[in-house]
Amino acid sequence: MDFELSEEQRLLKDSVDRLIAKEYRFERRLDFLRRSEGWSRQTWQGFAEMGLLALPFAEEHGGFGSGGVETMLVMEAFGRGLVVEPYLSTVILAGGTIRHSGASGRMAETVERIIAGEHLMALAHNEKGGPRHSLEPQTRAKRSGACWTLTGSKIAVLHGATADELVVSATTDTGSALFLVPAEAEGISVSPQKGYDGVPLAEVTLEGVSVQTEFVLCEPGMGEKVLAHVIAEANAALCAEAVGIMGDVFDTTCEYLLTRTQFGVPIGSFQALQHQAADMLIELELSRSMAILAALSIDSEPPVRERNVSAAKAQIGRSGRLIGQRAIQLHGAIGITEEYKVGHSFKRLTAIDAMFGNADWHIDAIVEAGGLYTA
Amino acid sequence: MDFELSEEQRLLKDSVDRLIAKEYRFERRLDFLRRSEGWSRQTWQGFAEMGLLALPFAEEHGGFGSGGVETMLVMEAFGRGLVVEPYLSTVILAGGTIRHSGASGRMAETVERIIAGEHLMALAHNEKGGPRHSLEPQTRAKRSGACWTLTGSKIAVLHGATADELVVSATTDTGSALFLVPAEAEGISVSPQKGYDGVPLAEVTLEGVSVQTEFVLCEPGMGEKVLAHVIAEANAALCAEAVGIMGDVFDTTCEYLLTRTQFGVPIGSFQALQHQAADMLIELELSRSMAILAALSIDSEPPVRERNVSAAKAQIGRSGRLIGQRAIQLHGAIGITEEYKVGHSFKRLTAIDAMFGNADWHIDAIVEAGGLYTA
Amino acid sequence: MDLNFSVEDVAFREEVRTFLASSLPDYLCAKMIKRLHLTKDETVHWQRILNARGWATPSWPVDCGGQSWSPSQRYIFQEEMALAHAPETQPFNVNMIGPILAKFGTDEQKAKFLRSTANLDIWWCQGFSEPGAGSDLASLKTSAVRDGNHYLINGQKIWTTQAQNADWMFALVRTDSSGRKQEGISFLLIDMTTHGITVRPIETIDGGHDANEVFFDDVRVPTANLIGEEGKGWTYAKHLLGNERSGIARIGLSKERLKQLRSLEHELSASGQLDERETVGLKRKLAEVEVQLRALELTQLRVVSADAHGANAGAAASILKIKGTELQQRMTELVLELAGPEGLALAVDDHTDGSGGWQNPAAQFYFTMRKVSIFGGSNEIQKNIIAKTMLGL
Amino acid sequence: MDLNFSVEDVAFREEVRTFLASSLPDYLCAKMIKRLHLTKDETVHWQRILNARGWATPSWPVDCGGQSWSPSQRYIFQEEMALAHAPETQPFNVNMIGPILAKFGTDEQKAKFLRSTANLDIWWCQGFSEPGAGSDLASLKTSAVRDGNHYLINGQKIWTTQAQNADWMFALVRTDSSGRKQEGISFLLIDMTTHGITVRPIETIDGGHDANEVFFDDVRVPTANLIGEEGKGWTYAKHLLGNERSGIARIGLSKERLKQLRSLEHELSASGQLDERETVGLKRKLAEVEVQLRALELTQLRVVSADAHGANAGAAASILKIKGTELQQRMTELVLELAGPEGLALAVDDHTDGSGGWQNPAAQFYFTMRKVSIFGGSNEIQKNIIAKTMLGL
Repeated sequence: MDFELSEEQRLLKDSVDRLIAKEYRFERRLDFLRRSEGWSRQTWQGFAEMGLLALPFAEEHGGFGSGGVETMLVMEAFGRGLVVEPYLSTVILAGGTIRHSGASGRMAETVERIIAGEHLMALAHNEKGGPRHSLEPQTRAKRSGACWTLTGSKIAVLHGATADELVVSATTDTGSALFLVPAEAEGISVSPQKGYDGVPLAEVTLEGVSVQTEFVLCEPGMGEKVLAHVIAEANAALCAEAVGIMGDVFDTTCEYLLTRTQFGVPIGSFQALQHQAADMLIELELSRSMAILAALSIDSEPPVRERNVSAAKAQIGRSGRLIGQRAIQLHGAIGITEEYKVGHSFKRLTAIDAMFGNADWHIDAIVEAGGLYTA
Repeated sequence: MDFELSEEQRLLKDSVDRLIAKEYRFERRLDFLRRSEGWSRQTWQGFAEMGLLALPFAEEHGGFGSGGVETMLVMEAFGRGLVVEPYLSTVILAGGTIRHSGASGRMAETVERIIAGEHLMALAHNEKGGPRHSLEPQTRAKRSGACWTLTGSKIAVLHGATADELVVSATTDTGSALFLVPAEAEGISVSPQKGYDGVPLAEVTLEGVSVQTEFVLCEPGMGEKVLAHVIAEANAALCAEAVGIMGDVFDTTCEYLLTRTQFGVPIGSFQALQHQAADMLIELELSRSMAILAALSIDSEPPVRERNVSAAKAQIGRSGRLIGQRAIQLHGAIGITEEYKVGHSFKRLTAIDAMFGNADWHIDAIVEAGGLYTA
Repeated sequence: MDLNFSVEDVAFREEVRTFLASSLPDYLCAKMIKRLHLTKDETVHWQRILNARGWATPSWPVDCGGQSWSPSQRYIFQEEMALAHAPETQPFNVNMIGPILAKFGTDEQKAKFLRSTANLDIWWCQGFSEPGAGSDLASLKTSAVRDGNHYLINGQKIWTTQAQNADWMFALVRTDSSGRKQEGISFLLIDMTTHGITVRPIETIDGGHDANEVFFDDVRVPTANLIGEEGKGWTYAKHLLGNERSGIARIGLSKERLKQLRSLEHELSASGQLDERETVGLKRKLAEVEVQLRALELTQLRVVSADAHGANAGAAASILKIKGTELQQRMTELVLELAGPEGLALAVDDHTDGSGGWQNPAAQFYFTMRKVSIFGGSNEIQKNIIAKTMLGL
Repeated sequence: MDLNFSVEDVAFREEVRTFLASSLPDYLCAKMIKRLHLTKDETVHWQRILNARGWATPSWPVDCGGQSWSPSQRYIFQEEMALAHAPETQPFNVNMIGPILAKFGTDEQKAKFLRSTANLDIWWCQGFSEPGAGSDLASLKTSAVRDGNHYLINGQKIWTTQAQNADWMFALVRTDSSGRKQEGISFLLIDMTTHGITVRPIETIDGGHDANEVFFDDVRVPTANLIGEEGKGWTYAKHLLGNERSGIARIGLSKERLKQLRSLEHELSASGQLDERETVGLKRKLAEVEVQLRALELTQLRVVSADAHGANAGAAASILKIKGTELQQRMTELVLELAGPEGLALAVDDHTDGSGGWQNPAAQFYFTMRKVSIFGGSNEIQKNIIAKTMLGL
């Protein structure tokens, strides 16, 4: 039982923390958001050069074969900086589907290009209308000869509009599968949207998109299993990101309490505000513990993995809301201005809760699983 | 739309408030609790003399034919004093079953004796094992000739051990009914218990208790309807009692905040405690509003009555817990001593939530009814 | 005690309802249902319709264009407005400067401003907050120095809502910095076209541009624009606080939003987007909100009734403000929860076009409503007020 | 990072488990499961069993009878004790005066007290709180006036847990009232059989008689019973606070109670006392508690791990205390909710007999647990400490 980082992990943490502190100051991020793509390809190259894009991929494909803790360290730093680049979509989500489908020859090349920062991907799995966060897509895939034909529509595809290639979930006659679809494929239309948290999204429509069998990433019947694993990893990553955000928000709030004066004293001298800040710290520490649990659980067997990740996501959803709302309230009007970072952090925390199941959804998942402590 | 009391109501309120302030000081109550019956027959006679026992009964039976507001005023005063006498059991619950069953000749006499303070009653309807707060008793009543035979057992019978007569709910072949059973009837056994709130309780076992048909208070098939109405009245009364308790607790806590000094100042000068007290006042006022709603709703048609009473009981359950817990916390150690009133108030608020459905149970009742605001 | 409204009140409600049904333009109603921002012209259009009926400024004194409504009539009017999705009247004109002019203005000021204020011929903004003076409003620094029959104004206001649309500002300025900080404050009317005024918009996290900074650089304001006496501005400003208790909890609005939540719940559970368990969970949350809203509504009505009987409600305004804003915020949380991942995307142009689903403005609405517990005296300040009322400390 | 315990730790856990399985008397285990109070004799009996194994005082220095356990071993020991329903050791002896004697006691004091304290041959109580000095402990007034080689004690202590059973009291007394209030406090050991001491029981709302008032009327205490230096008592007392971080959140106890809640949930839903909707509601509440407990458990383990690496955990003790007590209290709320109307009645003699159902002690347990957020530095005081740590104000 040990919560200390290894030497390599500490080095990774230090360098990514430094990178974010130096290259991702809030003013620069505001500038990124104003660009047409909404993020910075230069920063992305920086991530590639530092090796961040290679972390979770197998060494045989040019990656580092890192685990949940390394991803956690990166995502926490990204949270502090409110990074909007497509790390989650390309490396964790789409990259995860490749990793867990067992990357074969063709895929190895794709992974190499991801690692080099030359290939952007997105996972198209959310759909409208069905049960929330269902892993059984309404999008259909029909086989005819050496081809599959995909028809359906996807929403909330993170970084969908700048992706070179999409991973699309679809239901076949023998269960769900995952398909690789180039962004310029015939029959695909991608309409970009702006996420309220600054992260670009897209709606994707597939009208009889033809996919060669060699682009079947994950065979029919295996889609659900792979997707569940990838989403667990994404949730663990989001938990870490949320902890980074909460930590930053907490620090900023403490600083504000010490510098903002009203009635002739720093507002941090008001006990009611002190106690609100103390509540924030409690939530932050509990969340940090759960983000660690999630990071350490993503390679466990599904029941344990799902339960622990759900518990972490539930904790972080609740804590994120409390910390975000309290931070705004303690800041007063300045907290809700677009020029000030805390409001952006609040928005991202809100989005993190909304993605891949919010707190209540995960509480129900734990109920379904028969409880958290059930051995 | 008017929340003012009528002249008569104001007079009633003043006199019962005065009676409680004068005759029901906390030290006297502690003395009552130590007696074998756990309450004071002398006080009961005082209630009779003031006409409080006559309030809800029809004028033709010697009552005042008063409504929910009058009961509210009495119960709020009783709440302030933490009155342990059998008003709820005799006048509201058992008395209510008589009123709503349509009191005939024999009953008129019983009502007269209740009003005179000479006859104590209790409602035996709670049972073990079945669904919570079910109105379909497991206790069975079988008819043979001019007699009914009752078999079953009842729990949490308020003031059951000192009652001269019990109202017992039982299921017949044609639906549930209510029976009048003298406390000394053959086959009945009553085992007294102490409630944690100071209110005496009893478990009642009926083994083939024989009841003449003239003692059928409420015909088979009508029991549920009458019981539902009586329980709504009891819940409205408990809401009013809770408001009286919360008001008293709030006043006591404010006084304590002003008089208790620590670190050289009254603890009420600490902002964090001030804000906790402000939260208490908010809950108190919301609860008061809902107790009024309940009092004004008990003669409405069942769907409106049930919804409004459930809403009130839910509000009061939540507020009572918050106010009780906060009051203890703000008092510190003194709050949990048996010599100090606040702890007793806390216990009674806890018991009120537990009786006739707690806050969550009533929220579910509102859900079942399709919502509160549904016209 | 009687929860039913009087026959007169019921008739009044019917009158209001009839008027709104016939006079509220459909396009405004539609925009309100979609929670879209109204343009200045739209707000003006509606207020003039109300004003033509004499109902734009009912709380003003009758001789200034108000109505002699009872507290319960005022309550009914506000509730029916909200339930009909009618836009609110311009608050700075109607709830703030109007009553101030009526009570403290000179005859000249009344003649000059009252009618045009009611008719929204002039649009007012409020210049109270400053960068260093938020909750501690009295520490404001914008200075007004007497120079003949003018004041010379220098300084800065912040969070000035709708300053970009305003023709006039009513402002608190410092005319004396020698004594107690409350005592050197004066209440001034400032023509926004005066030379030396710069308005800079502040973008807020909901994507709106309602807030502004206003800079004063040697701005000359005639002394005739002073309200009441110099140095008494704090008293006049305080008069506004707790002035309007009958609408502070915004019950009508919350009821209308609750209706929307109920219909979303039906829609989502009927279409299978929420499974049975989620539906039960949601229904419970709605029931919790309903109970609290009903409790708040009745508390509001008790205050209305007490006002009608001439009683003073003490900490009531603060209680209504705190609980009212908490419920408003809670309901935006629930809408956002319902939106799920579909709510992640912003509408393309949310403030003018309503082509997206209800999900897209959900987040913005949630963000917007964070301010209700901050502005108008933060909920922490309200708790201080309650504590002071009950503990006297 | 690794959530798994080391091979050594796993072996240690097995050793503890085996010991407890064979050494914990069945009747004690049964009483603990039913949440019955232990008699003094029972507590003594169990502590002597532990002490014989060397495990009554593991956190003491090794040369004073302690164990050189790692933080994770201490954690494991506490957890296994709780999961096995073993009674806790007498806290005033083991966690309070023992470590004080070991660190600040003279050789004579150590020789006189340490062994008998560990073996519970003498029973200690703590005399800190006074009627006017609760959260503001340093304002205590009980005076100790030097008279030759004795102190003359006059004054009153309150909330003295288990004073009725105590042979000795360790007390804070005022030896000087001239300077800063913290500086005139001394730490004194008082024989409870000394002439002039009166113990008066305080009944608490859970029906218990654990708390007492203790009055001192010209009580003569040898100066040899002074711990450390006169006037330095405050420093020694503060040493106790935050001393024992590895058990403060009481994770093991809460886990064990959660298990009980789970089995009650199964029982009540299987028997139809909770309908399906209630069962789902209850399961959600339990899952919420589980998530929080897991988060707290991991936070506790992080502190243990940091201790093992020699780090300082700052506000950690306060965080663990606040959240730990909140969860303990929450679980008693849930048990009481489950008890329903059956929980209204007290057991006939709840502290000695376990013949009633689980419902009857539910309320008393709920009432008892209100004190955990008050005693040992109230949760408000803990938040002050956190704020001080992070804001430095």
